[in-house]
Order: sequence, then structure tokens, then C-alpha cells
Amino acid sequence: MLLIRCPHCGNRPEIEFHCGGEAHIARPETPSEMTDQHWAEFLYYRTNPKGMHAERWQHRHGCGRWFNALRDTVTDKFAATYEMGSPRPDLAATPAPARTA
Amino acid sequence: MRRFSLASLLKESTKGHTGWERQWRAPEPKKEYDVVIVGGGGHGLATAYYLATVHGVTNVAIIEKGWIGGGNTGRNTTIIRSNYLFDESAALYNHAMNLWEGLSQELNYNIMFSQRGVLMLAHNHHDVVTFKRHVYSNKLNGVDNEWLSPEECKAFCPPLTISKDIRYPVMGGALQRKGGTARHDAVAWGYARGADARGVDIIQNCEVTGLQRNPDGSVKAVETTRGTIGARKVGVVAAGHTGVVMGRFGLRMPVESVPLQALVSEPVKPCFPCVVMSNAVHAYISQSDKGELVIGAGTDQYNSYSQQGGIHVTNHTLDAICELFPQFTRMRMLRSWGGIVDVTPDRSPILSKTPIKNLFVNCGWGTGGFKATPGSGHVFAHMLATGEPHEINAPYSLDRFRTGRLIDEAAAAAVSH
Amino acid sequence: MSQPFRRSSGGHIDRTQPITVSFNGKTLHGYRGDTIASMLIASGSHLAGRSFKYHRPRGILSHGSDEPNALLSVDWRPEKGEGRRDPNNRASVVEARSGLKTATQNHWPSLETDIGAVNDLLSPVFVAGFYYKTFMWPRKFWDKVYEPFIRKAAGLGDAPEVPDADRYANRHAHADILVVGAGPAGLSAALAASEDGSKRVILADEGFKLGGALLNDVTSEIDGKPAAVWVEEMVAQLDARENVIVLPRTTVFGYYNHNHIAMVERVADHRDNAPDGLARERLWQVRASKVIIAAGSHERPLVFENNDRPGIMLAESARAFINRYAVLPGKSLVVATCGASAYRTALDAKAAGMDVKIVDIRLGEDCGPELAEARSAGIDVLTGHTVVKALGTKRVTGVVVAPLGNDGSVGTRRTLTCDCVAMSGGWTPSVHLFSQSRGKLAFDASLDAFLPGQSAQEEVSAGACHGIYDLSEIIADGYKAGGSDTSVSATATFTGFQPVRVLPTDADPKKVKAFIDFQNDVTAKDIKLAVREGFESIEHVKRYTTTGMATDQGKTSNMNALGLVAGLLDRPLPAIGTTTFRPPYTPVTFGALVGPSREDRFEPVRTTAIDPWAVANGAEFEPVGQWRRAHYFPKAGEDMHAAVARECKAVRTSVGIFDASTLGKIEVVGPDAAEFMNRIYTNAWAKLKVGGCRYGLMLGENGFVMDDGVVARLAEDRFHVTTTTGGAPRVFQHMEDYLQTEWPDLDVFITSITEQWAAIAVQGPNARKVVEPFVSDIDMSEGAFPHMAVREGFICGVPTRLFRVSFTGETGFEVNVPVDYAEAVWKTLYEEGRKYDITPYGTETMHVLRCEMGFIIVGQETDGTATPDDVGLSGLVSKKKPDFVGMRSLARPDMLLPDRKQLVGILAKDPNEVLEEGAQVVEDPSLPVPVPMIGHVTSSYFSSNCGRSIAMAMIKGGRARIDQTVWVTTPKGFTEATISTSVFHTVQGEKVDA
Amino acid sequence: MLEVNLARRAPAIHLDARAIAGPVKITLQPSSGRLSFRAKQKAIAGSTEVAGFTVDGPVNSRRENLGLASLRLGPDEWMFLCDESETEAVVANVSRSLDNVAHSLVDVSHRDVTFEVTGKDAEAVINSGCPLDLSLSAFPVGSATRTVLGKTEIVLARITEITWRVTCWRSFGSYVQGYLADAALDFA
Ligand SMILES: Cc1cc2nc3c(=O)[nH]c(=O)nc-3n(C[C@H](O)[C@H](O)[C@H](O)COP(=O)(O)OP(=O)(O)OC[C@H]3O[C@@H](n4cnc5c(N)ncnc54)[C@H](O)[C@@H]3O)c2cc1C
Ligand SMILES: NC(=O)c1ccc[n+]([C@@H]2O[C@H](COP(=O)([O-])OP(=O)(O)OC[C@H]3O[C@@H](n4cnc5c(N)ncnc54)[C@H](O)[C@@H]3O)[C@@H](O)[C@H]2O)c1
Ligand SMILES: Cc1cc2nc3c(=O)[nH]c(=O)nc-3n(C[C@H](O)[C@H](O)[C@H](O)COP(=O)(O)O)c2cc1C
Ligand SMILES: [Zn+2]
Repeated sequence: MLLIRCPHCGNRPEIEFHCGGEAHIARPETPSEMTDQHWAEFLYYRTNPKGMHAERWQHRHGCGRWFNALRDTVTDKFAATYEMGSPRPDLAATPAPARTA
Repeated sequence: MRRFSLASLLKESTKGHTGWERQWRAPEPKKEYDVVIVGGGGHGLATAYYLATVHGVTNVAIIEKGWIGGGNTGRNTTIIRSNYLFDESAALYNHAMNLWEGLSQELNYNIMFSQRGVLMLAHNHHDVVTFKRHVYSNKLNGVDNEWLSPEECKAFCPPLTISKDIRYPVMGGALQRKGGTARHDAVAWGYARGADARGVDIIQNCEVTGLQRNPDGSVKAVETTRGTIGARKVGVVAAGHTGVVMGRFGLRMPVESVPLQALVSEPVKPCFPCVVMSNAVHAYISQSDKGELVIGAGTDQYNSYSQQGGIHVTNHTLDAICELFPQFTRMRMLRSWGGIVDVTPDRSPILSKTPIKNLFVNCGWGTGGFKATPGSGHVFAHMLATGEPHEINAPYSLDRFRTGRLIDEAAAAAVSH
Repeated sequence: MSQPFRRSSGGHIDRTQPITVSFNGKTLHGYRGDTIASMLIASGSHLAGRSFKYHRPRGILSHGSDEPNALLSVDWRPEKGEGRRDPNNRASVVEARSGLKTATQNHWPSLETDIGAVNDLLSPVFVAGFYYKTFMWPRKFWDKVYEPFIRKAAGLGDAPEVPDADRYANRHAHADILVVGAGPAGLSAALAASEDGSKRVILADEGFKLGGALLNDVTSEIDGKPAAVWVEEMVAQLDARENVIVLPRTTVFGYYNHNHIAMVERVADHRDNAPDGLARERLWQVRASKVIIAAGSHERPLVFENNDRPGIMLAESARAFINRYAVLPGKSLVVATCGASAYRTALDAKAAGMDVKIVDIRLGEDCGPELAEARSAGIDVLTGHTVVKALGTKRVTGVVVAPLGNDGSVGTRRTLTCDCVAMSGGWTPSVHLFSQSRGKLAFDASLDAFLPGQSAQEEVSAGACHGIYDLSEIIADGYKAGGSDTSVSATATFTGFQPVRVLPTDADPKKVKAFIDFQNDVTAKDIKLAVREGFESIEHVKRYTTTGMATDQGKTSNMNALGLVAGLLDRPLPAIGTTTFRPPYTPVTFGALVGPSREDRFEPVRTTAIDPWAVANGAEFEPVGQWRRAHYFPKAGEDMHAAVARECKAVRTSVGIFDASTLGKIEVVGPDAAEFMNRIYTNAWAKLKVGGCRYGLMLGENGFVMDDGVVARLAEDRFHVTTTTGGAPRVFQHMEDYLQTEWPDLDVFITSITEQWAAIAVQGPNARKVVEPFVSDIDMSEGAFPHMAVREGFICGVPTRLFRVSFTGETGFEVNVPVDYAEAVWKTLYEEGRKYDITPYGTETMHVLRCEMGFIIVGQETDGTATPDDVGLSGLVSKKKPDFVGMRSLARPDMLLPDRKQLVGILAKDPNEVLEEGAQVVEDPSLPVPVPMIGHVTSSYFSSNCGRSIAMAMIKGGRARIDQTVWVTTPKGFTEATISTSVFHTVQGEKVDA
Repeated sequence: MLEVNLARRAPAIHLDARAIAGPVKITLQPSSGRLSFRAKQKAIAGSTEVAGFTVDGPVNSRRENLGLASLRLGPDEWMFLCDESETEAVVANVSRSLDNVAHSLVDVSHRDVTFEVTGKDAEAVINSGCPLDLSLSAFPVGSATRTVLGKTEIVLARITEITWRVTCWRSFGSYVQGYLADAALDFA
């Protein structure tokens, strides 16, 4: 069970959370002007990376807030959690969390 | 290929079994193949087998990054059934069912296809209606499926509780007698041996890392950890890694990879005669030939390539198992594991052309593709050989996500596996 | 004497507490502190089971949880009746207690004489994977003959057949430091980690006594004290610390993500008088900041012919029996070894009075100080010797040994008679948990072992599981892991071994059965066969031979298998790699994993405030999601059909009362509430007046109908939204998601009020008369309070949100009152209603009545693939709004096809025939399979009001097929029916629409 | 008009006798006024209280002030608790004091039920189903949060070192109470 840092509540167990899939896919401003293919891509196509993934989480059984997270899908480790609306953190700029063997 | 039979087995037993040959070779990759299949799971191996046997295409390589059958083929709960609702699905899965029935003999490899019956339990009005809808649809499509009363369910599966006092009493069930289980590893090995015998190269420990294209954009070669391998056509059959492989080829897919867990109990004497699935309480259970109860758990909620998930998923599954079979609380979990399943938006697979010429993809089987292995390989081989979909897999194109012609069994029934 | 092999003194047993245990109906004697295994050995016997495939007699191999052979069925409290027996308990770890009823498994008719043992004779045929090669003809024989045969032969014990009488508990906990294992390393680590009192430390050990390998040690001294005394002092110190939780009998079985650790504590089985209701086991789910793994090591068996004979055990286990349990595993012992540690066993056995010989595969010059010590103790040591085979069947009677030439040739055989063999093939650090944590293993050739390498989580290994075998070094390593540089002086340990995979033999290898995996009967031959057949990956070898897949998960066998494969392929061992370590470390009961979530607590049963009244008034119930709802209210002698017919009539002719409290309700509040509603629902909301109601339709972004319900506008900035019962949580989260993530600029908040307001529907021509007398502050006149309106006021003096709505087509009110008042208000209305013969009705009647009017139920008519137009609700889809959730998807090509399924009525030709819900509809039933289907029946009832059966269906292009004759499936075949419109009953007055 | 008994009826929850008898007591609390209050942080920035309810406590805290308790359950969410009889007046007060501020105030007095769990082992009993770290340092007196208990959602507040309030929607009351009572058996 993951341990997830809610930006408002701090570290909480995964069972309090709901995962909402890939982050930073804004709903288009004017869907009716999109082609079917672009609409399909918005609805269904996902990056699904093996590695760092920006994803949405909601602290559903906690403060209720949605937020974004960067998590490595190979190690399942979170690199960052950040509030909705903030840009994806530039991990290169932030030093990797220290890890002692 | 040395034939397997009781006679050959007895003969070998007098010689300490020293006369058996390799079941498949370990060849060096050739320079170029007519078809390169990325992924040595059941689907990829079956594809190669049918390419060779049905279409006479034998200059084929299967490229597997690990060991064949080590993906979801080797870690699934082996439930086989074909009682799907929609015509498109019934056609696909029943095609597989027909092939399963003669597969041990065809492959000359006992894959232990055990038609012990798959019983899907209904626990509420909605389930009842949904399953009856399936039963009727299946009958008209020539797919075996029948409705059982709770008492009939109990008679078919004596360990089952049909007490009215449990949280979700059993209100009946849909039984597919032809359904059952098979020995998952043997399916991979049997196809591998069959394909190898017909000239297909099975190349293990070789990861596909990229694609080279001709000036016209069509497929030219795959790049691998063991060098570049020429390919006139490429079929990607990489299940949970489809997104990764296609990503390396420059394409995004309507697929997400999530962990799906399963577990086995310690082995016990036969105590569970069939397969039981309960969607409402979320439980799948059967007993293997070795005696373990094989239990399917749920998916974790997040994308992951880690082949493991949280213990809460296991706990939840066992809650449901023990609700239906309270006598099993004293059984013990022996081993639990996870696979990476490739889930599409409509939970139906993709067997499709792609925007790249001569590149084809077979994926999206998610939590339920083992049962389709022979059928999937059979129609995908057709597609690779002819360049055009078989009529059975035509509806499973990528284009359906654009048009909205989804094949959403899950939405129609909330049934998985 | 009942315990002929019990030593007269010593051991960690309590001689003041004699106990007896039933074993296959016979009585075993022993003491508190014994295991079943030690009691069996005390009785002079080793025979404890039959193997999986060949049904070979098997004895006790080990003294711990790695035991593969001695698996027993145990009834833990036979005196209390059924429900406390389970199979496959390891005799070596079952803490003995008077009253236990144990039995061996997998034999017939008895342990001593087992018919299944013919399989042993057939073993030349039954090699690895033999079943893949045969049993294919005739095809039908697989299910009926071969498979049942294989199944019966396999399996071990018998599964429990009756529900469990015990309960199980769960506990979430947090620790700064969790220490796994309480051997010398774990004790030191825990002591150091808890030293300053600031950290919460949990120390867990699967054994029932703390001390690990030191419990078997009667010779070592630590800081001048006997090891046992040192252990006691350490434990006492830890026990005294408030910041330490010491958990014996607790197996750490799973190391999950983010240092989430699962452990199971055995709480009750060992207690003589466990209080009634005390949990049998407790699952601990610990989130630890750091984990110190001090899990020790496993000894490897030696692989030689008949190495599985009862009486042959691991050397350290023999030592454990002699020292810890004070039982002698026999009279004359041969210690067969390739390493130093087994000499300790030999010395201790000798000191205990056994006749001891040592066979060491190592040359004398390769041995350490142990050799001289053994010889000076008068023990015969044959160095440079191999064990060719063991003699005896149900008990070892001797071993055949032979010297090894320099070229590896096997010299002249000689037989050493004995009744017991202690073997040691070296040591394997227990890296299970480290591996589960996803740490990377690193191979250490000097130790011939995989050791913890690169960590993936916050953990550290200490002691033997870290590859350290010398006692003082182990303790220092433990202290270091716990954050201290304390060191102690301890007696030097005999360490080091020379790895052997399969002992050299001059026998015909085809005939030799030398076991690698004891339980699954995997021999060295099987592994060779697998490799010969091309199964080169260790994962393939595992799956083809089943080595390592038994209940011990290869604890004793994996390294031998690996080594053998590496040798056969001529590759270095690390290139072969290990198979994956998976939870659980040792098998864990389902009960512990389920914990309290059984029976009443499997899932909450939600009931409404009216539920007690419904119970008292004879309702039959049905589950709807988590809710329990009244299905119908039968009167004496009525079946469902009769009750529903009566209820339906009553509503149309007079008045009925219905508990609609489970409907989801959401209060949408804020200045932008109307705008929000516009975006979420298909219809337009800006013009809905305060006090008005409107039926709302909601889509998913994929364009399919998601939910529906009546929405009331209570104020400019306040809506009372209702949803379906099952859809309530989904709709709430859907709204919340859009609010927070797509439209954070909107000033709107949503609050669930499902359980704030009970909803009592009073429906029928007399509804007004029933409600009106109790209403205050609301003008109830038709003009002032029209259909589809909401008013706030009082009923029976309590606040109400009174809806004038109807899901039946009749005049109707939905009386919403704060839940705590609901039962009183219901009773009041019911009493008043008696004047009009008011009839309580349940969900079934509600369904029939709405069907008579052609109203859909989301989830019944729709199934997640239906658009508004499909169900005839395109009128609810605003054409003016620029956008709403799901709108764009409705314009996709497939959504516009004319042959989509559309909602219509369908009437059986025989008005008394009720079609089956879920039935399929065809145009021509005489066509061959596959028969083309044009749709399916979604709802179907007998309508007492219509005097006939009625049904709705989703039919391809259905609206163009009205009056067409079609055929509908029935359990027996087909029945004729006609497509119709979906309104079956007309009422004067009101009908819900938009 | 008929006589109506207007006494509020708490849900029919049958307390397990073994649980109340043991050292951990689980009792249903009397009803009270409960208001779900929502406002964006920036809308009430700078305010320390709203009609007597503290609103500047940190997320996951419980503050009590002259009989008015305020549980801060999220950055923009509070649960206001008051005496049952004062609910109406409190609603009026809050609304008045926030006249021009976008907010939501919804009466949920009847939606929720609260159990008091008290005793030395109460923490362990709650931890049987609640995955949070409930030690005094991690969850001090005055903490309150939404979380889970077994298979349902609760709001948990620590009143004293050994006294807790567990609040849930009323239809989950039997489950929650039963869950706690079952867990308490191990401390009997
Ligand atoms: C726990 C679990 C339970 C399940 N239960 C059932 C069930 O009961 N019934 C059922 O029908 N289905 C079930 N399934 C689903 C089923 O297992 C899969 O749908 C099916 O086995 C997929 O087969 P495959 O051959 O497509 O994929 P896989 O067997 O996963 O094969 C894909 C292969 O591609 C290889 N690969 C990936 N990337 C590369 C690369 N770059 N280069 C080379 N090779 C690559 C992988 O190593 C892998 O071997 C279950 C799945 C899981 C995980
Ligand atoms: N002479 C040698 O070559 C040699 C080799 C190996 C070990 N040893 C001896 O073994 C001892 C090693 O000390 P140590 O402290 O490292 O180990 P240990 O074996 O003394 O203690 C390990 C403890 O961990 C417990 N344990 C293991 N897995 C567990 C799990 N998953 N959950 C809960 N408990 C678990 C075991 O019950 C055991 O009590 C020393 O006495 C050492 O001399 C000697
Ligand atoms: C149908 C089936 C039966 C299994 N039976 C056993 C078993 O008896 N013993 C065992 O140790 N593992 C068993 N496994 C699990 C495998 O050992 C293994 O965990 C699984 O194939 C996933 O591979 P991995 O754990 O190596 O990643 C079984 C798996 C499946 C799919
Ligand atoms: Zn939070």
C-alpha cells in the first residue's frame, strides 16, 4: 500500500486516496471544434510511461482535495506531489531525495 | 519434432529420459525475417504458430525480452470462457474456445485444458438480468451458457454457500460448462515447440528497443539489445509493455498498464470442482491440478510496471472468497504475485493496423486475455500474413476510439475476466 | 518410558508442565516448550508424512518454518467441536499444548502403509513434466479419467469443510524501527535502536521463544555469559522499555511498497485457556520508517541418493532438537557435511551421549579448527568423503560413503550404520524480505550466497541474513544496524563451507533419486531433464519441475537447484539469478488476511430510518448497492406477484407510501451553482425558477448516460440534486472532480445530504389528502404548488423540503424530512392514510409503476453504452449550450448511426406472459445459429393496472419498428411479441417530463 | 392534527454488550447541530473565526470555543458543531457574518452519528480499522480528520489522550459500532 503525501494533510496511506490517471490533460476549451481523432486522443490516449508519470490523485477519504503527483511507475516511488494548477515540477532542478543504503 | 505420447514416455523412462531433445531451439537471430513478433507470451507464440501452420509463413522470429511465457501468460488465473455478450466478443472468444478444445492434440502437448465449467454468480437483480441477457445472447450466437437457480449452483459447486443470510446471497448463476482452465505455462511451451518445429526462431533475452523505417515510412527493422533485425512486417504483442514498445516506435496508445494481482493457497486434496466468478463481491477461484486454490485479486488503482501491488487488494479479494466459502478462512495463502495488464478504455482488446505501414498491434487484453490465446493468435496471424484483418478481428481496430464504436462488455455488464 | 529419547535435563522446555498431544490417534508426551516435531522425536519416531508425488515416507527435516516434509492436520481445540481444524501445519513450529489433535496427511490407508507409494515405483515414468507428454488420448479422457487421477494423488491435506469457529483481528501500526527476527542480530539491533527512548521500536519473531539460533547453542558465551543467559537479559531489557513492542509468534510475511510491512501474530492457538472470542490471529500492517532485517539463514540439505529418508535432518536442526528441546534424534548419528557449522552438532550430540561420526566432503586441509576439536572429542571424521546414498526406507539405517579421489572419482564404498543423519550443505542467508522490498541481490562467491545489495527502500540487513556467521560479528552488526557501535566478545563460531551441488556418486545417475525439493519430489534428475529439454531460464526450470513451488517456497531447495542449473549450463551462478521472492514468507491464513471483514462486517449494510418499520411490517428486502431496501410488503399468504399487483393497484386507485430515502442527494451551493449545473447536466438550468424542479440527465465525458434525477432549485444559488441510489457516490465524485480540476474558477460547493434527508414518497389520487393535514407554512393549493415544484416549510411541525413530483404518474409528494424525524413522520402519514387504505410499497412496485409510464431507470434501461437519444431523451439535451460534459462525444460518427438500439415498448402476444428481463429479441427465430439479434428486454412486469404484461426493450432502430412483430427468447424457446411505444398506462394529470 | 412525537430518533444501533462492558467503551453521542461549512481559503483569508467558529486552525484540527467546535477537514472545508437547539440561530449567524462571501453552509445534523470511544486501549481499537498513526505525537489531542475505518469512511477526532470521537454517516453507524465493538473484544 502506497504512502502518499497529500499537499494538505501530509503522508497518508493509499486507501484514503483515489487515483485519477494521467495529469495535465486539460479538458479542451471548445470541444465542439475538435476533430474526432483529437477528441479520441483527449479521451483515451495516454502516455503510460515506464518511468516518471504525472498523475492525479484525490485525497478522497481525507481532505477531499485533488492534487498531482510525480511517481515512477517502475519503483512506485513518488518524486513529488503538488497542488492542482501548479506546473509539473522540473525534477532535474530539484535534487533527488537522498537515499542511504 | 519428437512426438510426445505414452509410448515415447515409457520408452524414455527405461533410459532415464536422456533421449528427449530441446523443446525449442535457442537460435542466433537471422539478419531478416518476413515477420517479427515482439513479445513471447501466449499470444505472440500462438501467432507465430498459426503463421507457420495456417499461412505457411515460417521465416518468423519471436523476440522476447525475458523468457517466453514470463509475462501475463505465466501469471494468470487461467480462466477460460467464451460467454461474452456482444456478437463481436462472442465471435472472438468462441473462436478461441473451439481451438482450445483440440489444442492438446494439435500441439501434441498436454495443456491440461480442463472443461470443469465456469460459474458466474448473480447476487442482485442487476446481475440476474445481466447474466440472463448473456445466456440468451450466447445461445443465439451458438455459445454454451445456461442459467442456474441457486440450488443448481450449489449442486454444481458443493462448497458454495447459498444461505440467504450472507451479505450478498446467491440469486443464481450463469454456467458455461465448456469453460474451465488450462495449464498456462504449457500453452506457451506447446506453441513454442510447435512453432519452433516449423522453423520459427524463438529469441529470448532480447529486448526490442526501437523501429527502423523505410523511406516510405513502412517498417524496415527492429532494433534490439542483440542488434538490428530486419523485418518486413512487425506484430507487437507485448501486453503490459505495449505502451512502452509502441512509445519507442513513436506511437501513443489508448492503453494503460496497471498491476493485477493473484494468489494461490497451499495445496489441498480436491475440494473445489469448478471455476467460480463473482463480480458483485469481486472473487475468482478455482483449484489447480496440483491442489492449490487459484484466486484472482483485483487491479491496483495506479499505473505501474512493477508486477506487485498492495496487500489491501489481496485482503479485499479474500474477504469476498471467504464470504462465499467461509470454510476457507483456515486455508493459507502460499504465494501472491502481480502482472502488468494493458487496459483499454472499453476493456476490449486491440488487434489492429497502426498508422505505420506493416506495423500491427495485438494488445489490450487486460485482465482477461489468456482465454483468447489461440483465437487471438489465429486471427492475428491472418492479419500479419495478409495485411488485412480477419473478419473476427475487424471490429477491434484502433479506429473505434475515434468513431465511438466501442465494444464495452464491462459497461454493458460490469463483468471482467 | 513414553519419551525414550528425551534427555534427562536441559533444554528450553518446562519440565514442570507435562503435556500430551494426539498424533494419528496415538498419544505423544512432552513438555511446554516442545513442538510436535520434538515430541515425535522424543517418542523415537521421525516418520511424519508422505511426499506429494511419490508418496515416499518422510521425516522431520528441520526445526523451523522451512520444514517441507512434516506437515500435519491439526485440530486446535477438538473439545470445542468443529471448525478449528486445518491442514499443512509444520510439525516443527506447532507449539505443543495438551489437547491438540494432529494427524499426518497424504496417505491411504495409513502413514505406515500407503498405497500411493506405488507412485514411487512408477517414478521412472513420473518425471518432471511427464503429464505434458501424455494423457492426450482419447481426448475426452482428460476431464473424466486422467485429471481426476492426478488431482487425487496431488494436494496435501484436506481442506477444512465447515466454517471457521475462530475470529481474526487486524491492527495498523507505525514504528520508527521494525526489527525482523530476534536472534542475536535482531536483539542487539532492537536494543540499540530503542536505547534513547525516542524511537518506537517493534521487534517481531516468528518463533514462540526469542533468541533465534542461540536457543540451540549451549556452548557459546557472550561477554562471559552463556548465550542463553545473554538472550534472557536482552529480552528482559527490551520488555522493560516502554517504546518497544516485542512480538513473539509473529511472522513478518510481506514487505510491500513504501515500507508497508505485513505480519501475522498467532494470538490464541498456543494458549491453554484462550478467552472465548479472543482472536486466533492478528494481522499487523506496519508502516515503518526503517526496517532492520535480522532474519537469519537457512541451512541447505545435501543432495545424495535417498537423502529424504526419515531420520535424515539438517545438522542445525539436529542440534536444535538436542539442545533446545532436549531430545535425541537417535542413538547413532552420522553428520554429513561440507562445512564447519555441522561440527557443532556433532560435538553437542557427542556430549549428549550419542554415538557420532562425521563425513566431510572437504579435504582435511580445507577444514578449520573444527576438525581438530571434533577429533579431540573422540569423534571419527572421514574427510574427503562423499555420501553415496542412505539406506533404509521408513527410517534411515545407515549411509554408504566413499572417499573421493583427487580427480573426483568415487572410491571404495563403505557403510556406516546409524539411525540418524545430520546433514549440512552450507548456509543461505534469508534474503526473502529484502528481495520483496525490491532490493537488488549481489552474489558473494566466497559465501556461495546471494546477499542484500542495493537497497530500494529504507531497510538494512544484519546478522546471518547479511552473510555474517560469526557470533561476535553478528552482534556487532546488529548493534550497528540499530545505530550503535557496541561490540561484545563471544565464543568464536565454526564457519565456512565448501559448496557442493549434488554429491559425487558412482551410481547410475538414471537410477538415483536425490531430492532437491523434498515436498514436491523434485530430484536432481528432474532438473537435468528440464535443462536438457531447453528450459534454461531458472524461471522455466522452476515451472517445469515445480522446484521451489511447494509450501516452503524453496527455502531449503532453491540454492541447490540454482547451483545445479548453473553447473549444467556451465554459467556462473549469478548469471542464472534467483526466482522471485514473493509474499508471504511463510503461508498465512486467509482468516488473518480477512480479519474482521467477515459476516456482518464483510461490507456495511446500510439501512434507512424507515427500515425498522418495514421490518415490523413484514417487508421482504433486496440489496441495492450497499443499501437494504424494502422490496415488497406481502400480506399473509401473498407471494411477490400478488403483493406487487395489490400495491400497484392501490397507488393508482388511492394512495401508496414508499421509502425513497436511499436516493442520492447533493446540495449544490454557490454563486455559480446554475452555471455549474449547466456544464454538468445535458439540460439548461439558468431559467429554472426558485421553487421549481426539473428532471436532469447527466452524461459521462464519453457521451453515455451516467445518471439522472430530479433537481430542485431552492434559491438562486442553491440546488437540491437527487441521483439514483447506486449512482450517488459516483455522481458526487464526478461533480467534485470537475469542480476542482476543470473549473476551479467556479464558486460552487457540493455537500452530500443523502443521509440528512429521508424521503417519503406519497403517491396516488389521495396523496394530497394524506399529506396536507400535517403541512404548515406551505400553500398546498394546486395553483400555488404545481407539479414539479418544491416548497420549504413544515410537516408534523418538523422542517420539510416538500417535492411535488411523481415517478408513478400519479399525483405525488416526496416528503423530505431530516432523518431523525422520518420514522415519526412516516408513521403519522401512515396512520392518516389508513382513512384511504394507504398501502406501503417497495422497490418492485415502484419499478412497475414507472414502467407503466415509460420512465427509464438508469442502469436498467441504460447499461453504460446508451446515449440520451437511444433512450428517447434527446429532448433533454440542450441544443443551445456551447458545451456540457459528454456533448462532444455525442457527435462521434457511431453515436449517430440509425441502427443504434433505441428504447421501445414490447408486448408479449399472450398478455399473461411476462417476458424475461435480459431476454433477446430476434426478427426470425427460424434462422440458423448465429441468429441475428435486434435487441433485448430491459424491464418486464405484469401490470395489474394495464391488465397485462408490459415490457421495455432496447431494439436496433426500434422507434421505426413500432407494431413490428418480433420474437423474444424464453427459457423454452421463443415467444411472439410486438414492438410498441414505451408508455403503457395513461393517467390524467401529471407525468414527469422536462 | 395528530399528536406527533417529535423526538429525534437516533439510528437503531444495537450495542454489543461485551463491548460496553470492557475497558474500551463505545457509546453513541447525543445528537447535536452539525453544519458543513465550505469557503475558499482566499475568500475568508485573514478571518480567525466565523460567527464564533474558529476557522484558522490547521487542516485536520479540532478547535473548540465557548461550546462551538470547528473541525477543519480540508483547506476549504469545516464541520461546525453546536448545541442541537441552537442550529437554526447558528445558521443565521454564519450566513449573516458572511453576507458577501461565496460560501456554502449546509445543515447535516441528521446525516452523521458520533460514537465516543474511550479507554486506555481505545487507540489500538481504532487502529484495528484505521490506518493512521494515532500516537500522541502524530495525532495529538485536538486533531480531527476524515479517514477510513475498515470499509467505511469516518471522521476521527481526539478529545483527550484516551477519548476519541468517531463520526460516520448514520447508515454506517451499525457497521462502525460493530467494527469497534469487535475490535474491543481483544482488550476485554
Ligand atoms: C493476475 C492475472 C490474472 C489473470 N487472469 C486471467 C484469467 O483468469 N483468464 C484470462 O483469460 N486472462 C487472465 N489474465 C489476463 C491474461 O493473462 C493476459 O491477457 C494474457 O496472458 C496476455 O497474453 P500475451 O501473450 O498478450 O501477453 P504476455 O504473456 O504478457 O506476453 C507479452 C510478452 O511481451 C514481452 N515483451 C514486452 N516488451 C518487450 C520488448 N520490448 N521486447 C521483447 N519482448 C517484450 C514480455 O516480456 C512478455 O513475455 C490475467 C492476468 C493477470 C496478470
Ligand atoms: N556457523 C555458521 O556457519 C552459521 C551460519 C548461519 C548462522 N549461524 C548462526 O545463526 C545465528 C545467526 O544469528 P541471527 O541473529 O542473524 O539469526 P538467527 O537465525 O539467530 O535469528 C533469526 C530469527 O529471525 C526469525 N525470523 C526469520 N524470518 C522471520 C520472519 N519473516 N518474520 C519473523 N521472524 C523471522 C527467526 O525465527 C529467528 O528467530 C548465529 O547464532 C550464528 O552463529 C551460524
Ligand atoms: C495457475 C497458477 C498456479 C500457481 N501455482 C503455484 C504453486 O503451486 N506454487 C507456487 O509457488 N507458485 C504458484 N504459482 C505462482 C508462480 O510461482 C509465480 O508467482 C507466478 O507465475 C508469477 O511469477 P513471479 O512470481 O515469478 O513473478 C502459480 C501461478 C499460477 C498462474
Ligand atoms: Zn489531504
